Amino acid sequence: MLREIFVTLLLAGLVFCAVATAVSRRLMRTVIIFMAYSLIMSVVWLLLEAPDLGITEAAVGAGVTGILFYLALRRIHQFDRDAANQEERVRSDNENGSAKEE
Amino acid sequence: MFTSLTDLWAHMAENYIVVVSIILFGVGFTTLLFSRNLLKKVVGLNIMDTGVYLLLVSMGFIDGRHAPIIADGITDAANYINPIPSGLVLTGIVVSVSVTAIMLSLVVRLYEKYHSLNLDVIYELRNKEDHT
Amino acid sequence: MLRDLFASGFIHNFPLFAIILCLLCAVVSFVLQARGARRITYMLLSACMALNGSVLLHNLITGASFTYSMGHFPAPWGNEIAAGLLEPFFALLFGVVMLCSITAGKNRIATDVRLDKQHFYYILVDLAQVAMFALCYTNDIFTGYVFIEICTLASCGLLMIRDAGKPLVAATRYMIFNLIGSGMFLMGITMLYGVTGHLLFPQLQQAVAASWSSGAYHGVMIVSIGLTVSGLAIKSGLFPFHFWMPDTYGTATPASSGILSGVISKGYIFLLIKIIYRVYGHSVFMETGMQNILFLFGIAGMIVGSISAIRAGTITKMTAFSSAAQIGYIFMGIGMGTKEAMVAVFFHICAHAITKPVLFLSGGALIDASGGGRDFTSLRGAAHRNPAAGLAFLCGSLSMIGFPIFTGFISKLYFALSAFAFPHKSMVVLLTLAVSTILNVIYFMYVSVILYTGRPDPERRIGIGRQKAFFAAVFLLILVNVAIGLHSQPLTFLFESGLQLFLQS
Amino acid sequence: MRRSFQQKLSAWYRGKYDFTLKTADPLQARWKHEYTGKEHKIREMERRELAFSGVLYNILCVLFCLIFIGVLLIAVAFLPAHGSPDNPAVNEVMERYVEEGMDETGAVNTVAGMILDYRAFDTLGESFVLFTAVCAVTILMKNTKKRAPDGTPVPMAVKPGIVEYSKDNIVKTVSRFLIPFIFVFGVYVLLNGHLSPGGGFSGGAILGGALILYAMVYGEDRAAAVFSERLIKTVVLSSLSFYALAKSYSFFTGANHLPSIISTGTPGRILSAGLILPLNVAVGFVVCCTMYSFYMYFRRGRIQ
Repeated sequence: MLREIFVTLLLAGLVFCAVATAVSRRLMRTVIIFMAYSLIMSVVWLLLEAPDLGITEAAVGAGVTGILFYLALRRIHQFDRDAANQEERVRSDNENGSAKEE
Repeated sequence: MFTSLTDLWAHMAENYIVVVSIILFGVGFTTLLFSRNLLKKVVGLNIMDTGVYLLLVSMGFIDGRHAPIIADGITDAANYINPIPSGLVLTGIVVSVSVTAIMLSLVVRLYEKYHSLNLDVIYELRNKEDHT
Repeated sequence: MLRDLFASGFIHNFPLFAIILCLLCAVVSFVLQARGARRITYMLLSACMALNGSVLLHNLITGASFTYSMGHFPAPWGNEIAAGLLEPFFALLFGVVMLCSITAGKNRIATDVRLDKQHFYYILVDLAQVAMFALCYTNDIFTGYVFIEICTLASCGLLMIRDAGKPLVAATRYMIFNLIGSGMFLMGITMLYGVTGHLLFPQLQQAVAASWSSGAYHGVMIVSIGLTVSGLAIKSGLFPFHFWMPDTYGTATPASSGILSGVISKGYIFLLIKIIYRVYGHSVFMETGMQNILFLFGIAGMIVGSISAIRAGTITKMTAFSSAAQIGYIFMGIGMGTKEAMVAVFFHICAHAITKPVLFLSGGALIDASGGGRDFTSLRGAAHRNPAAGLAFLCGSLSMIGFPIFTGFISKLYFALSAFAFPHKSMVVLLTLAVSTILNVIYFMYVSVILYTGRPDPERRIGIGRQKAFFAAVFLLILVNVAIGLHSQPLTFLFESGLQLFLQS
Repeated sequence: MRRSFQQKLSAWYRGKYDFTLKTADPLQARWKHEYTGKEHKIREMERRELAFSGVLYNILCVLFCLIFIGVLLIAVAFLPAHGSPDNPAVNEVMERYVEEGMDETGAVNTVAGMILDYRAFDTLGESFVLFTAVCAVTILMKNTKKRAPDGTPVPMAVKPGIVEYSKDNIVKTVSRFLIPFIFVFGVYVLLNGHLSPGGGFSGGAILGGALILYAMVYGEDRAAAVFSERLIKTVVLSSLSFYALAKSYSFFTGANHLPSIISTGTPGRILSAGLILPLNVAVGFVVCCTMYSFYMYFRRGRIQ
């Protein structure tokens, strides 16, 4: 009986995380919720008597997919920061340029 | 097919894990279709796939039986669950990882070129690129 | 002596040899450079053509299909490959089309793809080839799903390998649609497995027939058939889901768009036909009424595809939309469901697989000849600048229209003949055939006229000398086209007896 | 400004507002007013057409989704009961896998036996799905644009990330202690694939994770010094070709009913279960190299 309650709780957690990733605004939050989602999923595999899947989902799903999402986000934020520095450099050149012209 | 709503409701309550897997499939499917952000589409794709895998594994599960690892010589099939779905889903999980890796590298390259994750903006920029 | 060589049992291993050879060549060219990888792919494709050809001859001589269990365990436990008459023929056809597309598109690949990534192009062609073989030969539905995934990833790779922004956008859109399709296909397989407990075609058919007659899981069966069929229809670009076609085929290198449109969408359709006939069984499929939906979408695809091809601004978009129209023909034939209609469908798959790469490759050459401009104004008089490509495009469009000496004519003829045998919807079929052919004529002839307008100025002519590979491959395809067009009896016999073998097993 | 729900709904109805995403794209504002005269008219016509198709697209999509999920829910409710022993899936196929699985394949873990012996063709296709993914990611992410005049690839400037782990002492000391244990655990999971849950894919992923942690903490250059691109290519080549050849041997002998020289050994011992152990090791190597090259290509565009 305890197992039934635990499975229902985990499934409710799964649905909550799925809806949370769909609705959450910031991308970093979506990625972290997705990592939690696949962690809960690997425990659900264990409860469904499929230990092979539990290990694989934990190592491949939560582990590597999570890292790939995080790296993709970091590369995207890095482009933003480069674009921001680029614009600052251009603006500062214009200012020195215009300062020199006056 | 279903005599009445209560009968349908009873069926749903009985195997609720299958209903949850369809809810996950639905959430992933709608995120994939509706969200304009490419990264959220990839997350939605993953959730959709895990929904299908949950449905497949729930079909192999049998109450009161253990994981299909032969324990101290008992090879009678009556106390082990069905190993086929877990074998298939193992393949499925690795397919999901490879697909996610490719989609994420596409997203990064698109952002590098068009500086936007919004699919509509990318289409407009591409059409603008056509006309110039 | 030759007869018993081809009738001996050893030929049963050839499908396995072809698949393992493709896998090994894909892995070996992972460490090679562009030139080595290209040579290995040429050798591999011709070897696989020889292997499939001998399997086809073997089955023609013995007149029976054979199943080949992969591993020590027989059917319901281990995987299995089945080869009748249709499977080796289409494997051979797909191999020929791929080989001709690569040789014809060789120099465009060299320019479009960066030098240090060109060996990846040939790896992806090997992987697409092995996916095609597995889709043709498989006798197990989950092996079909795994090799559909390889096919999707390889075709997405072939699409995005061109070093520009637009192929990336097209690849993303292509991947999203394809992954929705394979998600639905997997959901269909899951429900089917839940209801029947089997994964191999023969056992699945018995279980489906048994549970259908007992009416136990009627609703679940219908939904699983719907999911499987619509999943594969999305992937092959049937009417409501053909939006990704103009992007995909428009922006890729001509060789890749030739392979994608000619071979890969046909692989999905051939797997769909196998699933309809070998998993659900023809009678069960007819009872679900799914074939009417396919019929309607096929007809809608024919009309809408041709209309949007007329409205298309560039030559590549036009060819892509015409490919959506031809996919509509094929699904209309599957939707009709009679035996003659299926023969017409096989003919049309054959005709489209041979003609479409010719159109894309010659289109690409014409675009190069007119300085990269894809719209019709800059293509004016392009055929004078590159007469070989102009002639190839003309022959391709004549075959698509259904000009008598080409294969397109034979497939449209068989569609019309099968329409008469079709009980009450023959008028709809004939009307759509006529309207669609007229629309084809409008946009193909419009382009051909544009290509041949203007005076030929000799100094800008690109002779055949500079494009020997292109000329050889494209005109080999046209030769095959004309050969089948003029002498189609053996092929009809092959398709009819192949269909017979399909229904028996 | 907080827009009322009604405004958001009508914005979404016109296909302008994505209710899930608030981050405004910097480029959208700048791109709007760049069109002039005639081109503006074309843009306007196209935008109206897009708006109309946007509205149609939204309604159609919502309708299609609701119907699709509803039909699935109803159909799935009538699947065989979850967990009952007399489902159609519990048939002679499953019984043979469990009952004769141990003596036919020698694997105590029937799932591993099923994956690598009964239905080995799927798993062969499976590792080639991974191989295709490596090829596609290399095509996309390999950054060889900037080349020094003599052709050597100019290293993509590894910009300092938000958090630089190699300088963070806590992470460094903990991982110096942790990485060996992850490696040992990965090797254990890999080698015991046929005895306990685990096998090629999960073991390889754990080893890949350990490599990624090593690269993250000790810096990519030290990791690249150890795992050069040539090493990864040869490992992928040798393990995949070994996998394909070993499996084609067992397919060939099985189909032609020839006795295969591979014995299944006594179950329970580590060196039992015939080909399953070497195949697990080969798949483990492929998965480990794949995960590591995914990380390196995403992190800095090249392995070397």
